[in-house]
Amino acid sequence: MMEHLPALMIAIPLFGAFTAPLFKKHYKEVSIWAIIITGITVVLSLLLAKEVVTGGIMVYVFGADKPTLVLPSGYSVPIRIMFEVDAMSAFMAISATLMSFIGAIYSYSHVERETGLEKYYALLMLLEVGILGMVLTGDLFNLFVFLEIAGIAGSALVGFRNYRGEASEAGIKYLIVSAVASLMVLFAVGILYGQYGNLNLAYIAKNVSFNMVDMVAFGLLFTSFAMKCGAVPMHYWVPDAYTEVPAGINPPLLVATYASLYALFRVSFTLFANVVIDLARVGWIMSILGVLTMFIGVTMALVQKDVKRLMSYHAISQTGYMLLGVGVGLTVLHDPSKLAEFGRDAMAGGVFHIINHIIYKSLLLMTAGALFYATGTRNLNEMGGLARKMPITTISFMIGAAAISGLPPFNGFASKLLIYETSYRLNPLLTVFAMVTSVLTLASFVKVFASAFLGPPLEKFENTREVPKPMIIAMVILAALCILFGLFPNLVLDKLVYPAVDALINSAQYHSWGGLA
Amino acid sequence: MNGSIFVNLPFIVVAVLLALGFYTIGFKRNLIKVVIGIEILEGAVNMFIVALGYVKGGYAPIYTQAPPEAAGKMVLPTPQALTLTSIVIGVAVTALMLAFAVNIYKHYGTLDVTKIRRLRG
Amino acid sequence: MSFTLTTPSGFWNPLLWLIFLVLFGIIAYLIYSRGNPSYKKETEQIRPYLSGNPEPTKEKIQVKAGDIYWGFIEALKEYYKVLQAIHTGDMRDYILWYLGIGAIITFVLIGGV
Amino acid sequence: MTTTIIRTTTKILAPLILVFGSYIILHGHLTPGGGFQGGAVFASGLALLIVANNKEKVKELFDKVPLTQLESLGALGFLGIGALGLMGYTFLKNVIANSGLLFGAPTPKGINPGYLNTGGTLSYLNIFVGTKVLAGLTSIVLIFFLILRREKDEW
Repeated sequence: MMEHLPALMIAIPLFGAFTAPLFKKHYKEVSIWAIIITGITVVLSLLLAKEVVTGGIMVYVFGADKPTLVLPSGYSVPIRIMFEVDAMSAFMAISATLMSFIGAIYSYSHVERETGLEKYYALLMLLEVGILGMVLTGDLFNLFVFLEIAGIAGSALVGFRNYRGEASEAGIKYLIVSAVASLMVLFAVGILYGQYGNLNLAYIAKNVSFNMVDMVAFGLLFTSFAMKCGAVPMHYWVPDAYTEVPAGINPPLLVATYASLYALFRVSFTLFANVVIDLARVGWIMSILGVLTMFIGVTMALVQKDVKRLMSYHAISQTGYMLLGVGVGLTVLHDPSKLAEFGRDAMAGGVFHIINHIIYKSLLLMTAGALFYATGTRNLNEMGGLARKMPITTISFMIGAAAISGLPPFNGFASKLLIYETSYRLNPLLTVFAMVTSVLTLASFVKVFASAFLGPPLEKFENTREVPKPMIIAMVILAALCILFGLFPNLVLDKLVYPAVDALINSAQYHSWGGLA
Repeated sequence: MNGSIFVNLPFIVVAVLLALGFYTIGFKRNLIKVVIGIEILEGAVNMFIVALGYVKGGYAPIYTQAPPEAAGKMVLPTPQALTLTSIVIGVAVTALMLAFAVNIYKHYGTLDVTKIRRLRG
Repeated sequence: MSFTLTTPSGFWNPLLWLIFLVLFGIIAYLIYSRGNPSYKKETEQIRPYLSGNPEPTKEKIQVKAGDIYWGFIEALKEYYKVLQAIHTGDMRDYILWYLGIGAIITFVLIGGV
Repeated sequence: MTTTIIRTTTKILAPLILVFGSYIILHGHLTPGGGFQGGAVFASGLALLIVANNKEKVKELFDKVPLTQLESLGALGFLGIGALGLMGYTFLKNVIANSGLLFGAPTPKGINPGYLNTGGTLSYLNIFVGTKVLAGLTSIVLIFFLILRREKDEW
């Protein structure tokens, strides 16, 4: 059964998504159903990661006689759709399933006052399918399809509160951005298909010749995925979407953003890895985008008054760290001595930061959702003195804020340390920006903490009390993960992150379908 | 008239459509027109892929009652399959965008994109 | 299982960090314990003294979120003016920025620079 | 906009369109077409029926039709057929072809007049996709019809 794991990863959440509308008005039951299905996918993704880290790349060919039949007899090119799972994919799959699970638990109470929940949960699981498909697939066109599925499901969820005009506005903005980005991805896929007559990622990567048309396709793919992952200056949709989406969807939506980041890495490292001269250029583009993203994101966050919007700008800013870390690695990818010296660690920092950021930013956005649930407002100017009323939310917020600012011993510290030290080797100026960003991040979270939680208790919040149990459970799980990953960064780095980084670096392994052909 | 312009004609049309689509999205003020712009873009991309799949002298890969000379000359229908999938997705995207547009009109009373910007800054 | 994470030019060990935390906690307590012991809670001492004026209500003395870092934002007024002008919230600009950046990146990639 | 012209045309055309849609779905493995195309044709027939009737009648009619359930049924059927392949092969493997079941007759090689009883899982997949698409597209049309068809100054 183990060899069917990649297909089951898609089939089970799809099954959950399609059965959810049958529940009609039984909202409690459908929430529990979603928690069960997403819980099963967490287990599956852990199994998958174990298989991949111990046994190497896993290939799953759909519709073939056996899962590893990449080249049927008589063919020299792959003709079927296939999933190709390496350690990086498995890493992203764990993040996706975990966050969908947390989101489902949190949603149990957070959206209980809304209507149409059977569609909400169906879309939640569909979003998970989209993310999982994007990270597991080994086929360029499949990547486009799953990108669109994630985009449609995500934007429908952004516009879920259809009694708010702002939600529809954010939804259509997100949808337009993702539609244009995915159409340009399809255009680039068409360019590559026209030249190489195949859609398999590994096959194209082996044969790509880096002529001008190829580089145009690369530019389209790069920019589209950069827009979908919220790199400045194409980040405008991020605060809109993250602010208006129900807080229970924030974790999967964050992972959907980073699935695009994964696609960006996959395209740069696997599809166009053999280009020798231009790769440093690509790395520099990525690093500069990263620095811009960090700095503009955090400075915009400082002036926000809406608590979720402030945190969304921080999400942009933290994406910059990942781009910077992996960009530094990409710059020196073809220089073995520098790669061993600091490139691999830089990439480890960037990749580790993905899961760290997903955890603590989900936690923070959930605490913001809890504030909204309890007080009915997101405006920081109207809040104050909530620490005594909502102690667990306050502690979760403090842990999240410390983690995002990179304070030891929380998880943001380890990955930021790696990024600082390695980007300093490439160019000290990058590090200066990264550190200033970190300081400003801390400053703006101090502002949130001071204005929402501290201060004298306000009369209008006299009847405010702590949020319901499921929301607390979700927040506490993430807070515990923050501390765990911070105290034992080695555990995650050795088991998950360094295999993922090595999978990105050793593109030859991916190109041969894990040694199958 | 040496045929090269006819070979490239679909691609020229694709380029024109892409430019038109981006112009419509970027400079029209009506939200419905922005949606139409995305549809134009989608048409351009679909046309690009279908044009790539054209093989001179090839036959459609349908065995049912095919002419006898088609044997061995049938083309791989992947581009058509891709286009079809992208059309299916396009339907979903369009329906969702129009639903959002209806809802926005209900709440804002306008479809002017310069006025639909309560979320900014 | 080792707790030490070695980075290219340093290391991170949570146990060592904990030891230092305890150490600095002790130092902090020593400084704290040298403070004035005559301060008592639950007495008149904790009431603020505003030149004899009555204390304003809690709502009035709370610092609003928008006023925190007023100086910082005031000093960078020009920067923020540009930055907020860019964030129009107009969905057409989102696509135009994408086009511009895409053109630049593609130009750099095909070897224009 | 229910004029006599539309109503008369619908009376003649709608049954034809529905039959044509079913034909395209069922012959998806032999001729151009398949689940999505047939479902779209079928849904366009239903759309014609929707616009030719007034709002109350449409509402009354479609309250009885379980569109959501049909859509779920189509998708779940697709998944189920795909999962059949997990018995010994891989997901979506065509296990029914050449097995002798319904749609499982062996397909002759080369050019042939087209035998309906072939195709294996493909035919089943087409039917399920057709169900899903016709239900989905019809509900899209229906929702827009019900939202937009109201008096002008109601908003």
